[in-house]
Amino acid sequence: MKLVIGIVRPEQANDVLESLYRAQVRGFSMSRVQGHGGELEHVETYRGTTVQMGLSEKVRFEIAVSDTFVEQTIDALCDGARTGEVGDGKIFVLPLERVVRIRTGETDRAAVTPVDQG
Amino acid sequence: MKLVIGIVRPEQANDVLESLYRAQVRGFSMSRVQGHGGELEHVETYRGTTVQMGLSEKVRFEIAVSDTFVEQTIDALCDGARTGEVGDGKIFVLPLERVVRIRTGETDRAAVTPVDQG
Amino acid sequence: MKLVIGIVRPEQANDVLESLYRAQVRGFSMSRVQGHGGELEHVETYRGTTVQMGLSEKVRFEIAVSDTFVEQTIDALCDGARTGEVGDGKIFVLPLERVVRIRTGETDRAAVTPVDQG
Amino acid sequence: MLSLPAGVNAGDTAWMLIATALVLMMTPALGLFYGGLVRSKNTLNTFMMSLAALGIVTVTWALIGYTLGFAPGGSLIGGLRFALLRGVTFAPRAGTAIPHLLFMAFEGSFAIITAALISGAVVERMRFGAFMVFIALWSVLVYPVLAHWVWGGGWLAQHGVLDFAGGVPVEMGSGFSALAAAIAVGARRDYHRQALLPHNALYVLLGAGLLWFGWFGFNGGSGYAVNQPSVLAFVNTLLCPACTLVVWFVLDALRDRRVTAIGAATAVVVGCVGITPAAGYISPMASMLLGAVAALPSYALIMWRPRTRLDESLDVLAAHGTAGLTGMLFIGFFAERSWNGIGNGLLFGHPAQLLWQGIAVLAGPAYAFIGTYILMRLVGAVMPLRASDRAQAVGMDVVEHGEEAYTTGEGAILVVASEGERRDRFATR
Amino acid sequence: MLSLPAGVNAGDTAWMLIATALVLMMTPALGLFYGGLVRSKNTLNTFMMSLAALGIVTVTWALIGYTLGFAPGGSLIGGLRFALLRGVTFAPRAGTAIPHLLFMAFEGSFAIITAALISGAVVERMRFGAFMVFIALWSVLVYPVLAHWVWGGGWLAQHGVLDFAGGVPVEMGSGFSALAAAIAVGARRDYHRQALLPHNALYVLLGAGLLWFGWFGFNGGSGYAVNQPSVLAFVNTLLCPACTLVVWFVLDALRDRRVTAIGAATAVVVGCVGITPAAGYISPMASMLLGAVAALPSYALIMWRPRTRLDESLDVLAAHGTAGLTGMLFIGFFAERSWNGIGNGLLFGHPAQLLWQGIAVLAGPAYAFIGTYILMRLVGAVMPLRASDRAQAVGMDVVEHGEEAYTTGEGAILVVASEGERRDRFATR
Amino acid sequence: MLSLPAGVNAGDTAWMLIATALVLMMTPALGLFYGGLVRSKNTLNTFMMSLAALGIVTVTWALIGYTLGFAPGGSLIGGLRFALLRGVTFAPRAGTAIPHLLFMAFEGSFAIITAALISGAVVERMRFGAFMVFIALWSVLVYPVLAHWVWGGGWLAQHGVLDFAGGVPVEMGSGFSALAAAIAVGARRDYHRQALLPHNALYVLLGAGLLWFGWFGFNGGSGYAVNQPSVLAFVNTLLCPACTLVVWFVLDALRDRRVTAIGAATAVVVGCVGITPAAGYISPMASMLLGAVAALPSYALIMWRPRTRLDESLDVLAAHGTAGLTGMLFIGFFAERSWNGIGNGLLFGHPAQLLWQGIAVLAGPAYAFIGTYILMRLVGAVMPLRASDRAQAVGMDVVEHGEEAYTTGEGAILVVASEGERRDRFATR
Ligand SMILES: Nc1ncnc2c1ncn2[C@@H]1O[C@H](COP(=O)(O)OP(=O)(O)O)[C@@H](O)[C@H]1O
Ligand SMILES: Nc1ncnc2c1ncn2[C@@H]1O[C@H](COP(=O)(O)OP(=O)(O)O)[C@@H](O)[C@H]1O
Ligand SMILES: Nc1ncnc2c1ncn2[C@@H]1O[C@H](COP(=O)(O)OP(=O)(O)O)[C@@H](O)[C@H]1O
Repeated sequence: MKLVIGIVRPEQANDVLESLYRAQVRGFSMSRVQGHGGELEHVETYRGTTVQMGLSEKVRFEIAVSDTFVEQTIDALCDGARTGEVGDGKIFVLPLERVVRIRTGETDRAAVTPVDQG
Repeated sequence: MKLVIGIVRPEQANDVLESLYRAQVRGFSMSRVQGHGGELEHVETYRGTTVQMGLSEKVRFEIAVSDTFVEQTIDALCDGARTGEVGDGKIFVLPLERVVRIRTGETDRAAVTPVDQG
Repeated sequence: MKLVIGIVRPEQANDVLESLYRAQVRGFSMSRVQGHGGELEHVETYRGTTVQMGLSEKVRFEIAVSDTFVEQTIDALCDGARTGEVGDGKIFVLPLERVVRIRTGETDRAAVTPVDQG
Repeated sequence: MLSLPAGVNAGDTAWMLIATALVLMMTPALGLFYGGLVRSKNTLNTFMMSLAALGIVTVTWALIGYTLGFAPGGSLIGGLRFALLRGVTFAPRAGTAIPHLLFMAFEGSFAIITAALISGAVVERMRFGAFMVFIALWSVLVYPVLAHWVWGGGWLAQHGVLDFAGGVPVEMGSGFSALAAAIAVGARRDYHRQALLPHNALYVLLGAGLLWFGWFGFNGGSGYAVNQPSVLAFVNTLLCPACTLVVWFVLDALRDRRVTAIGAATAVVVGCVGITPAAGYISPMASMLLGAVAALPSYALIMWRPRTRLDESLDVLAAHGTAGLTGMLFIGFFAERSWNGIGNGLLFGHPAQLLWQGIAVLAGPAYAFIGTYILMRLVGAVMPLRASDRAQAVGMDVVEHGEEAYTTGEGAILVVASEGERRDRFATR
Repeated sequence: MLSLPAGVNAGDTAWMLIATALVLMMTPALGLFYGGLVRSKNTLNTFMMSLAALGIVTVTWALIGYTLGFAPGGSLIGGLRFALLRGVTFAPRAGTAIPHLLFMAFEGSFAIITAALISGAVVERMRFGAFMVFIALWSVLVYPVLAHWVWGGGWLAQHGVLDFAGGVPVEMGSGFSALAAAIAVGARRDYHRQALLPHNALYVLLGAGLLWFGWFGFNGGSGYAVNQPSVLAFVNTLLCPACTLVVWFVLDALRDRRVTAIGAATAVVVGCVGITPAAGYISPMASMLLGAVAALPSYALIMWRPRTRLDESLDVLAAHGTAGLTGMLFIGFFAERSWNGIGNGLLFGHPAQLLWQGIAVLAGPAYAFIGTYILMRLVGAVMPLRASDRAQAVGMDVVEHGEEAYTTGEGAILVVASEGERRDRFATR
Repeated sequence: MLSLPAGVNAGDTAWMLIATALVLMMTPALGLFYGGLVRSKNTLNTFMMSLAALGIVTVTWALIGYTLGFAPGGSLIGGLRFALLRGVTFAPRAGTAIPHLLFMAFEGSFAIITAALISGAVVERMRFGAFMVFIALWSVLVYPVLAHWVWGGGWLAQHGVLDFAGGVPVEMGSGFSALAAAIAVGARRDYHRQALLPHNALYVLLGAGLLWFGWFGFNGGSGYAVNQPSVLAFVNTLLCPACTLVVWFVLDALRDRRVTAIGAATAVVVGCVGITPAAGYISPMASMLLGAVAALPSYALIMWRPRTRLDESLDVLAAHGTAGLTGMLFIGFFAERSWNGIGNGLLFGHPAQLLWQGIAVLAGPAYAFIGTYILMRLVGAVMPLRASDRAQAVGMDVVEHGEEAYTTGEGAILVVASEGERRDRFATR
């Protein structure tokens, strides 16, 4: 199993959500981060203080998937997040030893498949 | 050593903190995330705009532990976080190659054991 | 490749940013977390409710680097973050299997080297 | 025909217009104050309780509340002569030189904020529908009675009880009703299990600032005119809370060597409450003393209450009930005819005043407490008063209003129901 | 020499001073209200549109707007006698007992907020420079014309159209201008693609509370005096929105079994708008009815509009245009001479009033819509009206103002240009 | 006995009541304005400095400050006749037709906000206790002296210096005291090492809006009556800041092709400050010119100061000192007897006025600067003025007040000390 981390533009977040959904990725966690990379820095001025903003807002997805799902998860992330301009973000794939579903104590594959209530 | 990531309900956060404390887990980091899984989505309305909220607030724990501590950390997380309803959250265990305590430069086991000032 | 996670004091964040920059680390993501460790807890009072604040504000860096870069990244983090008092934070090094640059689809080494627009 | 009828004074009316507006502004200010004191998942619900008071109590007041409080009637309650605002027009309200219509609105603004104040006792768990029903009833059955007693010619007024701007109906009325409401509704799920902290102390500070601003109309307008009592009340509304603030700083510093912001905001309210009944009756120097004195019981109660099982969440009893009581009794000692033109307190040779002030601080709270408790039980018999534990965990904003105070819009899926097209998940292209 | 000239009444002037201040406070309050309704990346830009109106429209008003609206002239537009405030001094404005200078300022405060209101239609995408040029022109070419028609002796006034505090120029003026502006500028990039939610509903609630507070000056001051219409207008400004609020609660509950906070804030505005034209003309009970009635079309429009392709983002048309229209027509039915001293509506035997109110609600919107549309096209011919999709994605605050509403300062590199020394990246020692 | 004594005018008194309330509201508004300009970890502390001024300065003012400023005395300082408010009652204050008590409160509200303004120079590092001691002394030893010079019959008044609403005591008084305070306290630990950015620009904008609102009472009330100067001052308080705002937009656009929100909020304050001394003395058109002119030096100073080593953190000198100075000198040129009934400036044939205005803008700042510097050194001799670097890093809110502005309650362990039971860590069941 792998933990896939995707860092994307906030304005693409909803597109990513949608493409994850289309790719049958049904469980993930998301948070706001600030990223630094090759992007042009914008200048801000507050009264006499001028600053260059070295960080841009990004959204970070954290997705535990079974090994067979890795490719399509990566594709889904790229699909939703790509605009073609510098700053689109990165995907990291980490080895994942174990997953536990807190509610039931199930582990691994079973734990990453959500029940469907909706 | 392992990095244990626990994603739990915000309203259980304090219970989790307590059960971690009881389990002698004395170092961790915590942040707010938004999660998607099997939970029922609630509907919100802002003037004429009705939306289904596909994400729920969660709290994410990140805990570096030595290998012998993994089980009791997982148990503590489950203990504090379980309500039995869909949405209780997940635990991920990742391999961790190295830990450094910034203050002293100590690594690994020594680095994850906090000094006691209190 | 490795994923280096550094947890530091917020008031040191800008020093860390600078020392990362000096160390030629040009890509990373950053977020706010709350940490618990050996730090003294401060007491807060809101009307008649007195609480001990078990968590301190921290800033979390997440940096994907190629193996040869790990040492200097750790050094840079320590350099910028160390004050010598309890609470300076931790560094975690995780194995990283794969990196993808969303914009181009490049992977691994190529993906962690930012283009320079500035 | 357009100018005001004989007996109406333009200067008085101008001042009462703005004073009324100021008091009406206090209810949203209270929403902000309370909204900052609760957790972020309940902040809209908390503000909405104040806004609901503005809507609902205005309506009940115009229909029936005003007449029960202020129409000629018995010594316990007013008659029905002004029901549906019949006869409430431009002619001066008896005893004043302002239009009856304006007098009604000014008094209405007091009823509104008093109802809103009670919400502080039950935030973060009382169901919104039940709260609305409760304040509708309360504004008809409790507030007008108290107002009648002191201002509408009721028994306390007949015995010369002095209450300038609402020690009995507004301050003790809300404070002791809050106590009853907290008991009837019960504690929050997490009370004593977790620290329930203010999510935005800036709102609390700004709210307190705006409340103080409004209080100049509240007390300053309670002379119904531009006259000596108004000017005195106005200036005392500056001096008294300032002293409370300074004494609160000292108390905080003695306790913990630090002064708190939430404490300071609370002190402003306590000081304003303390001077409310006494504003037009005591000298400026006495009002400064009152400010200092009023801090003590409220401070003590605020420190002690959270250690009890009583989850009177935002301490309405301490901030309003106790401080209002202190102010009422203080009149009994310090009322000074040379300042107020009406009567003296014990220190100036008239001990009977203190006696009757003492009776008022027993009778008012008793009625407020019992009336509120009965009403809450009645409402509770018809519909649940409390949100479920699950709902409290999720938060009242989402559960009761289907909204969040602070949203980013991420993960929100547009539902466009009526056009038959249900948006695909998360986004559309 | 310092006291006011003959014919000026001190009580009236005192009231008009504070009423003017209250109305001026409404524009920042609107900035807060609108600023909460947009996403956090656009909130400064949204507030700035209101602040820009305070700057720009004040200047255009003093230079030329006031004279076009209120100097003697034709039946379509005023003359130039008061251009650059010539002759606008302490002597009473004709028909009032307040200084002409103060009258000018009071009317100016109306022009300012009306211009600011239009911004609600174009937030989150209109370029700031273009908006500033637009409101400069609009405040000269559209608003004064509408004001002249009903208050400056124009054709609607000549035919006895009743509009107490701005149904035509302010409410329908802003509402239908907003419609035209939204059409001219086009929808936001993300409209119908994503949920565009209010980033801070507390700001919205507090903003609504402050707007209501200001509205007491807005309507209460529109009698230009402390007289019967002022008192009536003032009290109706309490009663009517309270009823709107209650009815809105009911409508929300019928739709979804929950009442919403954004809805309640909207209801306050709708109720205040509804009573605006009618405030001094109808009885208190009629104003309560109006509050209930006015809720319906606005509620319906607010629910329906987001399903259309029209991105009139903050529903200025529904909250102001529609509710103002309802109020204008309501006068035609419920105006009551025994309350207003001027004229009756259809229900009291004067059907012609309804006819002319009907003409006003056609003519006013038509001029506002067409005038705005033409002006927008003109401005658009000279400079782009819309920010690029990329700029909208980044947010108007950064792109148009080089600022963020909420910053932590992390990652901000000091640039100390002038001393030649460019700070090393991220920090310095 | 209840009505006002002979010589007191009801209309004047009504207006002065509300004007006083408006000025008192400005201090919390300033807390919001300043609170938004600092980092989130210092925002409560910043607001608390304003609130402390409301508490402390009110008390010192009543006890001793007022008499030193306004009792008959020498040409440098007033006497003690009104100490402890002796003899300050309902009878009209000499030279006015309002009760002496109200006059005292109105002037007190000026002293309060002036003290609060100085905090802008020392936020984010001055210890709270030291600040409280400082303003207590400052409000007795500095402010009353400056007030006496221009309004209490002191030497500047004797020489005909014109200062309508506080160019010398309030604006230059705070601005140059701020300069001295910043020098005495020293720069923030992170000054020039990091970007210290406003954490909530919305608070800044709303704060500026509320300040402007309050300023209508500040300037409009400084005629102590409803008279020509009041009306003129009121209208100029609209026109002048509007022009400053527009010019600031232009300056911003010239510098960076974008206009900033923090800049706009600053411009509002600068414009209000600029007109403060001149409000009742110059024509409306001159006030528009003043608005434009006053923008320039303040803008330049605000751009330049952060490049120096002087950490006068929130630019009180530029916003108040400089703009107040500009306004004072402007009177020397543009005072116009046909508008103010008192005197002319150089352009209208009276060059001596300019001379004395020039002397005032030297003497006032000199006294404020020196007095403040000495007081700060004295306080600093008794207790440390600055928080340690560690405390600054953690934030003044936690260190000085034991609170955070924005909390979630997570990780907060309830301490229930008094009942002997110390809660187990983090939670309880
Ligand atoms: N080495 C890295 N480690 C962690 N996050 C990174 C790294 N490099 C880039 N990122 C994240 O990806 C975002 C986009 O990277 P950037 O280099 O700007 O653009 P691109 O990927 O299009 O070349 C950054 O803002 C940052 O959040
Ligand atoms: N595959 C996953 N990867 C990362 N986080 C997940 C994953 N699945 C679930 N989560 C997190 O766990 C939370 C709870 O999951 P959910 O499926 O709703 O409930 P349960 O675990 O009780 O079945 C989610 O809101 C999300 O934050
Ligand atoms: N085992 C751990 N797992 C994850 N984060 C930790 C762990 N131990 C400490 N931390 C993080 O590091 C921070 C500093 O740790 P602490 O023990 O207080 O100080 P020090 O590292 O100087 O001994 C904590 O606040 C927490 O955020």
